[in-house]
Amino acid sequence: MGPAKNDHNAGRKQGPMPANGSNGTGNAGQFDTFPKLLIENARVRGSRPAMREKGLGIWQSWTWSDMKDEILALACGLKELGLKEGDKLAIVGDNRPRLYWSMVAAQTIGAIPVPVYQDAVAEEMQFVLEHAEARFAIVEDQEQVDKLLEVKDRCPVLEQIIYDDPRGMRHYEQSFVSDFAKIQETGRAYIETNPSFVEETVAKGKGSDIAIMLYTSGTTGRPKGVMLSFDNLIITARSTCELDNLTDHDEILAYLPMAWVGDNVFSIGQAYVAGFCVNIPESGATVLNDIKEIGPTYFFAPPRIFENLLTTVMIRMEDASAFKRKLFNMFMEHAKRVGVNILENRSVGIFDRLLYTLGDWAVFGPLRNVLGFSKVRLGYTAGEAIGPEIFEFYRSIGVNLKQLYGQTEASVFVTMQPDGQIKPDTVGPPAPGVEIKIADNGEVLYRSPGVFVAYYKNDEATKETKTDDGWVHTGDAGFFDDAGHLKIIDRAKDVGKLTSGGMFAPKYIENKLKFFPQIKEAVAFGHERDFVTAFINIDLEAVGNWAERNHLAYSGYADLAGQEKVYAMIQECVEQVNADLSADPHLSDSQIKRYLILHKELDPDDGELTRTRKVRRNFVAERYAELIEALYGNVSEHHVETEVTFEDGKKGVIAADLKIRDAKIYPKQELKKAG
Amino acid sequence: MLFLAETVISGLMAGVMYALVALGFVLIFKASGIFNFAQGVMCLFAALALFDFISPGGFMDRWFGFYLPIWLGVIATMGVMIILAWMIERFVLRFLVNQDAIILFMATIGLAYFLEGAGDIMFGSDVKPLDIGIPQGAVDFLLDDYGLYIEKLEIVAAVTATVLVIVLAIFFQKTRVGRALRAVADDHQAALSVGISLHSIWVVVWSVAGIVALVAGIMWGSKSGVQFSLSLIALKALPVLILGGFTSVPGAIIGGLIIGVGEKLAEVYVGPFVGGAIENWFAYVLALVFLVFRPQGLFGEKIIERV
Amino acid sequence: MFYRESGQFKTSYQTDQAIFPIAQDRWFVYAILAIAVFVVPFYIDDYWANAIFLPFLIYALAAMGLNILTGYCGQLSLGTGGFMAVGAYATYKLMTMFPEMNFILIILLSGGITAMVGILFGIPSLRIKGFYLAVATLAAQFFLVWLFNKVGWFYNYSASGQISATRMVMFGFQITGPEAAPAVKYLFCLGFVLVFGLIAKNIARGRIGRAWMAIRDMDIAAEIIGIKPLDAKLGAFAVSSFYIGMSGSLYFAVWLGAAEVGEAFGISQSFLILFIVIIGGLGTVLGSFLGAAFMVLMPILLKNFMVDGLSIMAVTAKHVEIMLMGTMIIIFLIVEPHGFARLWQITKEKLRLWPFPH
Amino acid sequence: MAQERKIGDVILRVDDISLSFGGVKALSNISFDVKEHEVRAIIGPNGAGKSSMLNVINGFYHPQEGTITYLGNTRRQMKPHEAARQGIARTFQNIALFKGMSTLDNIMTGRNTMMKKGLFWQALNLGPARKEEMEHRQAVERIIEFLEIEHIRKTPVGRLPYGLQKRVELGRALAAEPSLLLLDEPMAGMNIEEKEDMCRFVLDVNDEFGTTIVLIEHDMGVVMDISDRVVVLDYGCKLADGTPDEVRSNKEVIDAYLGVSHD
Repeated sequence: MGPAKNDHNAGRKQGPMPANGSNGTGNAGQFDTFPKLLIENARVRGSRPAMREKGLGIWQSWTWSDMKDEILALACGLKELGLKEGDKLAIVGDNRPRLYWSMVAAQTIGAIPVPVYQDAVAEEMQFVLEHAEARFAIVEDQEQVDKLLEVKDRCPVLEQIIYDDPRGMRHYEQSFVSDFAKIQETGRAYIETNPSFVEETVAKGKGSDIAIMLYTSGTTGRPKGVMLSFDNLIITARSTCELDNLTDHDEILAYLPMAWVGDNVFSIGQAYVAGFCVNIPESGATVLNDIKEIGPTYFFAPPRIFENLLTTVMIRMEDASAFKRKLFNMFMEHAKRVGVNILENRSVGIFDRLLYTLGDWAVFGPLRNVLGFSKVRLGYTAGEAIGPEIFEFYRSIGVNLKQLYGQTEASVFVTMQPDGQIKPDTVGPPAPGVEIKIADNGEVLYRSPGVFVAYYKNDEATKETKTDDGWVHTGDAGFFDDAGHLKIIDRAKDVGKLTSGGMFAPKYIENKLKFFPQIKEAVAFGHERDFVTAFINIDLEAVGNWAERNHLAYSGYADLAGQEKVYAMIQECVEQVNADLSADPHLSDSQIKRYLILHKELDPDDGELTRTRKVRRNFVAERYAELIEALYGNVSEHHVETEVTFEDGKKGVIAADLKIRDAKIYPKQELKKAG
Repeated sequence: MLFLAETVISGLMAGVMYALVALGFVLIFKASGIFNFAQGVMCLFAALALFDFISPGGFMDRWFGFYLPIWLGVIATMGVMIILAWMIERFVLRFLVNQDAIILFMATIGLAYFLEGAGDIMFGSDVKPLDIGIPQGAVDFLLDDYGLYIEKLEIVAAVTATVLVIVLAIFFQKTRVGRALRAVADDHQAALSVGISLHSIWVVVWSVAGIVALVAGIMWGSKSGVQFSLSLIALKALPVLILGGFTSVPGAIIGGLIIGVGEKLAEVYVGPFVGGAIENWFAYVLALVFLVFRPQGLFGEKIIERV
Repeated sequence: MFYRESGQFKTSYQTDQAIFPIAQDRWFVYAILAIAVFVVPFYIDDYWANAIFLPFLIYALAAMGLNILTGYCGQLSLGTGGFMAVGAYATYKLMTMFPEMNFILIILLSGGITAMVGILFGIPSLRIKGFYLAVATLAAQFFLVWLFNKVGWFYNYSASGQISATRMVMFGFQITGPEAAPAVKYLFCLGFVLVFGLIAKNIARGRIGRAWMAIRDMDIAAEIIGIKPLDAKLGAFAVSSFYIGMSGSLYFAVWLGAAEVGEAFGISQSFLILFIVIIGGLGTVLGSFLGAAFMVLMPILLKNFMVDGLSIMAVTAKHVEIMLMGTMIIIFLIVEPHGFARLWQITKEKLRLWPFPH
Repeated sequence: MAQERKIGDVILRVDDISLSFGGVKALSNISFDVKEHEVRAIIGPNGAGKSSMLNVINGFYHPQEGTITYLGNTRRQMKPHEAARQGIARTFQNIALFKGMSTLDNIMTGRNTMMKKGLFWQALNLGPARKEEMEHRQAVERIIEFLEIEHIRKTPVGRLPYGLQKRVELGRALAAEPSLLLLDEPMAGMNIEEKEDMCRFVLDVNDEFGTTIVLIEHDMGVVMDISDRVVVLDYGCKLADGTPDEVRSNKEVIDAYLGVSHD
């Protein structure tokens, strides 16, 4: 892959851009920190909204100049309270304007914000606070204050706790617990008496300073503190804003955790660079409604959310009248045929275009409206593979959904799909300024201006991840397709080899299976085996609905999973996956030869899934070793008894005779098209 | 003095007529909480039907070439009123169970329109003299001996009303259906739970009201002919209701008498000073003044409000 | 289906509490207003004005008045005809006593006078409720009609007992009298209805409207949270009568030109307005318009259908019409007891959720 | 006025209150006091006259004998709306919400007494009236947030489940910013979770706004947990008065009430 030279900025104008419809504030050299961008935004577009939050029934709004005042007041207040350059400020809570302000306020006086996942239990929080040596913490509410008070004794560095929401805080008499508003008051007073302070302190900041520390929840071991500089964030934000043409008229919804790098890059990085407005929902429970109200133009969500939304759409349509359902199905069918082409401005017959317009009026438009996607100009998804059907669904109804691939260590963007180059099964070409290479073992490496400075207090890990000449190991295996798009197939360490020498990427296969709504979980085996086999969990809701509609009686999951008709349905899915795999020269060896439908749902309570519902592959392999043997033997049925934990914590045993099926294997397609 | 007595007596007699109409209201309101505005039109409708059954040149005569004797005509009209009650329940009330009182009230106004239009179409809108053999003219011996002019018709009406009230009282107190009716009035749920169908209760009560309307219709029809204005006597019955209370049978009777007498006295003694024709509104004002002092009416129970 | 609400967020209570918070609704209303103001006047003729538009507007105004009392404050009134008569006679007296007086002022004063009368007849509402009150309001109906019939001063002792509107001119346009252009009459009434429609909505959604609704929904609780029943109820009678008085004034002066009290303001008028309110939807301003449209158009359509379509004799047709009216009302109450406004609301909800069913 | 009062001052005193309906005695010679910022419970078996007592305090019933001293003014009776204007708000045993109105409008009615702008400004919805409306809306929104009922803001209350209706009713009472809040069985008919929520709200109200609370409650656990002092009524007479512990150990109370409720 041709390393993209970082020459995007060469032709840029100097100085601030016009306020309306502009993307970007100033040039990189001049505005190289967020506090500088903040002041510049307040100057250029002071009366445009910078942030909104649903509160007290309406969208409370702050313009850029309001936000500047708030942030600077807080910065000075923190300074007065004793926060110094280089100190760490922990930030704990749901998305709240004041917590976002806290980040930039800390940066203003040279301190480093450390956002922490708000749902972390006290012990996890203690580790991060201790490791980061946070002296101050700004938290959302009483709940978080209590959590911090619980661990405070074990975090000797932690001196001050500041809370945003005063409810229930009346009786906290500790001198080190203070109200956010009070801190701002002292800050305002300080600005009165030291009017030049702000200018001086902001001017002191430079692009190479550490802007933020984000703790990655690494799958193994303790979390690592990723240090990102202003340059990392701002250069990345600037080039991506330019690529997608983000302007100060865009609107986003900030609802993903503040401690996640993506939220930081979208809601602070790109928002400050492009000058657009960040909207914050009333609460986690109201996000769907709030999306609808705000109608964001730029929207990010993990595939899971898109998938859930689609499921709700389908379920709600089930209840619609026959006429509406017919209309819906007819137009959706049509959208499937031509929708994506229309979205991508490819040539489409006049009649098809007309029919699509009609569909847009009757179905797609209203659908986008009720989902809150009417105004989405730019939608991104990332984090996992998204089902091609789901992806195509949104694109066909006119939502410009795209994929990107990113990491905390890269300030998010490694690859991203530019308009007009969208494929459901790749994550796109390298993002602007990013170079990518594939190691011999298939691992993807990249180098970019966004690459992190180092892990905090963890040189060893830094060395392991980042080479001396700046290449970062992603830990993911992938390859480039003919069009130069990166295709991620699995964690590099999970990719195995079949005895035939072919590549075995379990996650890739499992994902392909899981894209079928009938399949909830799948676990594939094949490393150092002759062929690939799989465990499958059906989706009780989807298959249950289907069973009810087809008058299929069943008594529970195990019963339903063992039914012949269900097997027949799953057989089709598996063979479809095989057909897909056969088309890919890298992966055609790993078609699924035998599979079984598990008699129980994989469950975090039994340790089979992580709490975030990821399969713990090794644990499953151990626990069901006898089943794996059966898959590689030549029996067609196997009796199994499994101990399970019920919801109330009691234990029990489930026994079943599992059927094992063979699936059709498709002939390998030769590499004809390549080259 | 004699004139006063005559006025009072004629007022009492008119009051009896009001009471008859008010009775129909009370029956329905008591059993179903429906303020039946169509009661007046029902009187008209019943009278029209009766006329057509028994008169030469009436509906029966024109279509079938014969007409019924009076007693058969009355029975046939009763049948018509029962069928009407059944139809009202079947096609109107059944669909309006549990609706707000005002909706039911509006529905009865709709019903009044319907009956009025239907009556006109079927029976024609000209004034029809109804004669079922009730003696007309003054009661001779009173006129001769005391110089009192009292219509025989009014005596008959008074007697009829008395009998009707007694019959109704017995019906409500002694019969199973009557007790059921009272149960419904007190508590729909309770009535349903003892196995009485609300539908049949409503049919019964509307039938009874229909028959009461027939009686009232006969009286008014004999007095002043069957004509559209008959339906307006319903409006006369309303102040009676305020006075007597919407749910009290004796209240309807006594209220009717008070209104009848009051109205006549006012017309005779006050009317000339203010231009006359005060009958139309005097009853209302009387009732209104009364209400301000006793909001629950003559026989209503004192309301203790709870929260 | 037509709604694209996504992105219509509210950043202030003012926009959140707007009468039409959804942009599509606003456009729809603007479109209707534009047609009403800029298109209708150019095509309207005497028939359309007198048979459809004037009755529609005037009844809508009266219905708003009754809706305030019955729909918002829960006080059932059957005296609307009588209050309209007060408005009409007040106008007549003002017109003839002060020929130079501004016509708009006359109408407003007539409303004011009706409001006073309304308060007077509203006093029983402090003691009695429900149908007792309804019957009590009939006293107003009968008394007022009798009064205007009997006391010669009210109709200037004219031989016929009728009142007839004098010629009124505003801004150079003649508004009353047979020579007045239909478009002018129409626009004059439209102006009143729009202004007072807006005012009704404003009152209804503010403190006073809430006090009324509180009294309507549970008067005891309303008093316990500090609402004075006297103020609320008599206030509702006053405002309601003000509207009804103005409509009576327009009814007599602009639409009919001349009126005889028993005929024009009888009890059937009271019922007609009540029907409009109920069929339109209790407690909604919109319902007053929808109900008025329905009650004005239905007889015309029925009549046209029967006389022209089925060639039924006009007399019989009148009876059939009455019967059908009754039937339609019953059917309507059965199908949608909450009136057109609710029907409208349900349709709107469906369209907002489209393509989903709920 | 509120600033002058101190925690522990007597805010309300009832002396020798007797009330009867047509010869039936509902209350006889009841006296007790309520102090600033306390949670005062009235308990007793059904028909003990608890609700009647509240009705007397807020002027809905007029006692035949005795006086009520509220904020230093002694009187026998007053109109309910006067009581409301003097800062007495209440909720009802059987929910008395305005069914045809939304949650927001219901709570807004609680502020009616504080809104001053007349018909004229309201009709025009301009200037002062609009400003006033917005200010009160904001105050009401704070209550909505406080009671965590944001999601039902615009729902007609008739459609809400029972527990939420109770909460809205509390909101309506709070909207008046009362100095004395009377709660008539605020937790009746609730499940445990709803009860816990309601307890939390009652205590929060007492704590955050410093509101004095008089409540009637059947659930003894709740009463003992949240109240500072308890009055026990039985057949219209006062049986005991004191802290929860004192009341709990009172022999008469055990016989009359606690014993009964435990069978």
